[in-house]
Amino acid sequence: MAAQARSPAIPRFVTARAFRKLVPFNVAIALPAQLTVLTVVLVPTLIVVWLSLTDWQPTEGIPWYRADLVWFWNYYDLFHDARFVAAVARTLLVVVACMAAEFLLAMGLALLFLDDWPWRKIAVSIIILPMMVVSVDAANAFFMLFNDRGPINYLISLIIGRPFEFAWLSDPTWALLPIMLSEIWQWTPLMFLLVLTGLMNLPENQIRAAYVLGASRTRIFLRVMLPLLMPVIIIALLVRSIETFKIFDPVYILTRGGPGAATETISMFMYNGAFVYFRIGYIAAAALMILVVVIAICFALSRLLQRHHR
Amino acid sequence: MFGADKAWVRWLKRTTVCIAIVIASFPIFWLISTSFKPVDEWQKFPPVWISSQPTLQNYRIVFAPKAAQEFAAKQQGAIGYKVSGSAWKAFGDSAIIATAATVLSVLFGTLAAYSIVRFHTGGDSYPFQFLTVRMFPPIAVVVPMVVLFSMLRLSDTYFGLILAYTAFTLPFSIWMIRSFIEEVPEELEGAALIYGMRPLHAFLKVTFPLIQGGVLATALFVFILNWSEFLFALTLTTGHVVTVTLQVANYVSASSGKLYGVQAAMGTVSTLPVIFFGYIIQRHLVRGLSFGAIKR
Amino acid sequence: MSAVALERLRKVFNKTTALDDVSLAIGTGEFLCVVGRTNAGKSTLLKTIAGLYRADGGRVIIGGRDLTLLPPHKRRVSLLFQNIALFPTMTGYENIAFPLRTTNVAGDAVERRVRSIAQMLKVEHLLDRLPRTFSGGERQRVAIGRAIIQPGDLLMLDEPLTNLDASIRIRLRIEFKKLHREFAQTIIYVTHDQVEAMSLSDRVAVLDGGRIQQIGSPDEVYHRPVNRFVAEFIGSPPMNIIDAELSQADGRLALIGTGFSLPVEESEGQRWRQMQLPRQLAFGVRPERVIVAPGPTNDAPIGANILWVEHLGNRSIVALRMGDVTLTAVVPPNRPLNADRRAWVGLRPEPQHLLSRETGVFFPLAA
Amino acid sequence: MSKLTLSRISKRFSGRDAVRDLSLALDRGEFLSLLGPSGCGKSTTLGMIAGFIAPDAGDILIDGNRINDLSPQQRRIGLVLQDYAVFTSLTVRANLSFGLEVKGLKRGKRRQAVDELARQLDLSDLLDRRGGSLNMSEMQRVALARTLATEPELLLLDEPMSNLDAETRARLRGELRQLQKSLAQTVLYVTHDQAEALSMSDRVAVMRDGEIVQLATPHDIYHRPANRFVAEFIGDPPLNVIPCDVATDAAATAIALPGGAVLRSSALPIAPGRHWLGVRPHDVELVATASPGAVQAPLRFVENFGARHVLHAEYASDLLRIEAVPAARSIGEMLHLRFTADRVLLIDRSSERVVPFRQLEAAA
Repeated sequence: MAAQARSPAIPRFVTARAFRKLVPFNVAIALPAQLTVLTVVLVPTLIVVWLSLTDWQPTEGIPWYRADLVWFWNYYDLFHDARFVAAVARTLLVVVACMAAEFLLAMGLALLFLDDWPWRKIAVSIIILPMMVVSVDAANAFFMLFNDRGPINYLISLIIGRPFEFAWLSDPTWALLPIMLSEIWQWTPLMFLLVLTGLMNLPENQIRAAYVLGASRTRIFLRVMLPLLMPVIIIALLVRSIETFKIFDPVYILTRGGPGAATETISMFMYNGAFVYFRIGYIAAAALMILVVVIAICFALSRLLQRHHR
Repeated sequence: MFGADKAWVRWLKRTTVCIAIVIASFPIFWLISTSFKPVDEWQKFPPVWISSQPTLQNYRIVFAPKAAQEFAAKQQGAIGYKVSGSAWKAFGDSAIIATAATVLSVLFGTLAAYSIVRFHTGGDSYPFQFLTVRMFPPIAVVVPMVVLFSMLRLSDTYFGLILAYTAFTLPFSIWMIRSFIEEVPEELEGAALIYGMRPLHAFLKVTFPLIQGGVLATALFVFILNWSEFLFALTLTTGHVVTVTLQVANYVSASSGKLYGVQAAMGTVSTLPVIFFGYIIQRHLVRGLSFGAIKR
Repeated sequence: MSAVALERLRKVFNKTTALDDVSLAIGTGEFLCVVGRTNAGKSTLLKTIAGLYRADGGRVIIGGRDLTLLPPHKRRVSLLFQNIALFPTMTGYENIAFPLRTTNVAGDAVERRVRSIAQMLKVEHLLDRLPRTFSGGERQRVAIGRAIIQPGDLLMLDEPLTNLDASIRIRLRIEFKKLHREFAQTIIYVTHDQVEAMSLSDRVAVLDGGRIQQIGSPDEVYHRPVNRFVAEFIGSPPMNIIDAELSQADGRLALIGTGFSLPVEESEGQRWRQMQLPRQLAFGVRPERVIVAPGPTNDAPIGANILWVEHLGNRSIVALRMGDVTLTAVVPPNRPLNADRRAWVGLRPEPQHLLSRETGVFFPLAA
Repeated sequence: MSKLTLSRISKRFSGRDAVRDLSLALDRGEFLSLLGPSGCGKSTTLGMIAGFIAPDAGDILIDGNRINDLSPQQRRIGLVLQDYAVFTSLTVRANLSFGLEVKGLKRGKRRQAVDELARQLDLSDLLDRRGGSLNMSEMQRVALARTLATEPELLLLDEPMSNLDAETRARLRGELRQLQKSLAQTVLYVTHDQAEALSMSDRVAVMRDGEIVQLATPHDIYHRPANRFVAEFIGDPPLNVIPCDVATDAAATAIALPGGAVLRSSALPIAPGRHWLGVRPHDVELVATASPGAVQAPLRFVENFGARHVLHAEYASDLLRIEAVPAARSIGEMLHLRFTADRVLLIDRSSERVVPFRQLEAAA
């Protein structure tokens, strides 16, 4: 099953010559990659399909392939599980909020870097620092920043002029904020870099032409630069929103979905369901639903990218 | 592009950039600063920005089991602490897994990318199939993978994680290397073919030397992803194999996050190699993270 | 037997046909130029012959061997790419010697052959250097060396002289001709420059839309184009193509259009009648054959307005409006012709330059 | 008063003179070409007029008003760049109305103006297409129309033909010239293509190393070049330059050519010794057989233009270009050539100046 065993090192009963005849050269060299992906993605996906129709729990002591079928009751339950629905809604909220914040910050920042000034390169290097940090460490840093006796509370108390000790991470209303801020902090730099690259690659002469035709900066930005930048913006937003949709690391480190289920995102919900409550069948159904939605989105995205790639 | 700014506009711009720089670097500063604080400064209020008595004790706890035991004995009760093992083990495991997965991912990725670019294998939409893999939420795959791995006795092994990491970084390898290969005119290989070379030989002899910088960048990029990975490490291991990210999380969870200085020390050392590699390939980050769609 | 035979060669990319039933035969030692616009399918043709593209139909036969299904490294052909494609990581020497690496030529024999080729092409000083330090012409010459060091059954050159100075171009053309004579090598030479094609080759094949429009000697292609595309593509400025009606009043043939009437000479009448021409047709006149005079003369009886005149020093190009036809003429320099003035024009339609309006095909002359 | 006046403008880039002390005056409605090889300073000059580059010294005047300190927008100058800079993400209509929008013209008026201009430049069918979907010659027309819509005082064209193929280029030359005349638009046209400059301009300014070396009508540039550079730069196929020996006395000058031919004229103001003789390819006369005064040259290559041939023959250890009517000739055959004194240029070897044409006349 391992990828290496399937790669061009040929099973004994097939001679090299026969293999070459069977599989054209170009297919043969794509095989290792293909088989790895199949092993790690396709086979589990098939297992998920099976599991989602069962109520299997590893604690029951029967092997998963002999689990009892419950057909589509898992899906029924999911739709009626307020915790799941809330997790989905919360995840979408996180995606929308983070995308809006990241995009606006990134665009605003990138526009400051259009013309050349001393230290520009160094400034860019510092600003993109967060995206290089290991996500778990970034979350760890935010964990410390948002501690009830941490620097954030101290800064707030300086601003409002009285002591401020608020336990951000254990407050059901506010605990999501540090998670989102951590995500925004870490990934705005990427958006910034993408938008900046897009801006730098804009055909300078079109902007120059608009300038000579007498257009103001605002008009040039809205009428000429923004439309030209659209493909880059769309790619950046799509790539980022798909990544944000999967958000797990900061949630796990900062709150583990708590307090209660107040910060549970889809990934966290599924982790808790599978690895805390061991409801594998149930979570498999959720996984399959998410997969279907993601694949649908991917399909749309790939068509878009395909067009851009030409 | 637009001619000169007015003085106050320029001033405003510079100030904004400075604020952005401060915000971008502050959490990292805090992480590093805390890692050098003695225990009593961890939670002082108002916070200690830079310790006046910096100590290496936190790092000692992270790396030397003996120092950790002493510390645990002293702090028992005040701060619950029960992480065993040293960071050396985590670094070793992460190095083995990340390196092996990187080598496989880049090797398989190079071959597949070559096949896709030069032979148009699988048609226009074939590379997108790999992209889809990256779009999958790993948590959705992890559940059955745990089941599958336990059946195949792959859970909590190096090989299991290597396999998972290879598969989930292949999209990056393929797409990045593909964009590098596409920048080499096909006529170069064509010439080698016409003058008598076999295809793979021609690729290795003619095209590869021209893209090896790009392949190296891809490798570093993939290594960073592997090193930083958390979810697979968390779910596919049960204690025998420990990656650095897992070790960080262990410190956080072991003490309900109260072990600030130690957490910070572990965080600092685990993130430094990644930042270092990240700056080496800074030019290629955009290409990588946008799957080759946006180039410099 | 011909050295190279292509039989109904087809190549399709994503539903667009790049080569559409290309058939042609090239004799041993022949120098054939393939000329056409960008995207006419010229490079695709060469790459398909070389085996870099797999043909979607038809056969490639070189030296009597059917190569259609063989991979490129077994075809024994050379191709000089348009973008030169020298191996950037190899020195001039390694580049030139490259085709010998895969054969079993002994080491010192390789050395000798590279040296002699380098001497012939005057690139000895480049042997130890990397291609990025070469000038355009030097790159070209090294690539030529690589293409000819291992004589194959066919040498193909894809726009080898674009982007070079005019003076280097002439020098290299002279060298190509010399090479061709000395080695008696069969050559297919692709270019978009019709003058280059007409100057270099024994025969010219005009390619457009993946189809061969005409193959013939330079004179044939210029003087007897088979269709409108060839007529307009070969020759600069292009041939004027004018719609007219063939009338037969009191036994005399004439071409009539708005604003002009061109009688066919009595002596020619018989030939015209034998061609069985339709009433509605078009005729072509080369700009050089248009007579332009400042006043009406016997040779130039038709009134026209001058739209603009381009004085190029050695000749002038005049654009004229005659009735509802715009006409280009090339006249000797320093004629007193100016824009917005009146001029008189003379045209002599010739029987080989009559074509169908609908199909754009020239009518064959009667035997 | 001139439409545009450049008065002794200079620009240095990193210690090198890009433009040096350049003066030029354009009349209203004139079409003037700045012609020169790349790096001669013509684009810098254009940039200074457009306002992208600030001159180090000198004045730029439009209608007599100094515009040095105005921004590009305020100069009322139209600019069409080499890559046309058509807004690729906007429709052709939006492209054409862009300048009018900026001016604050009402929607209805804008529409009317755009339609009118589109009709004039044959763009009516393209109005709803996106800029990015156009081919190069369509883009050129859109760029031109977009600029003309703003009714600029002066139109600057920067190599607008260099992205087009030869055929289209030749066709558009006349059309552009006709449009310019019908609008009486003042045009400064920057190009490195001598045929473009000769065929379209009222006057041509030939530039080299940041200076104008000759400013004259196309006819004079071709027939009375000021120096060797202009003589060689103008004309296609280019001028032949042959070394020659000049002997002169009070009454007459004799020019001895390689291969034995001698040209004579009345006395010329040139020092005796080694000089250059410039001969246009169509001024070389082919004679049938060896005759007195003719030189011999073996034929090396024939360029076949269909209606004419350009012969390349080896002469004075270089290739000599000869324009001739088509005839059957074979490579290697010996050509007999004659030069005539009233159809050659004598170039002073030390100063590279062309000895004034009128004085070089046939004698005996």
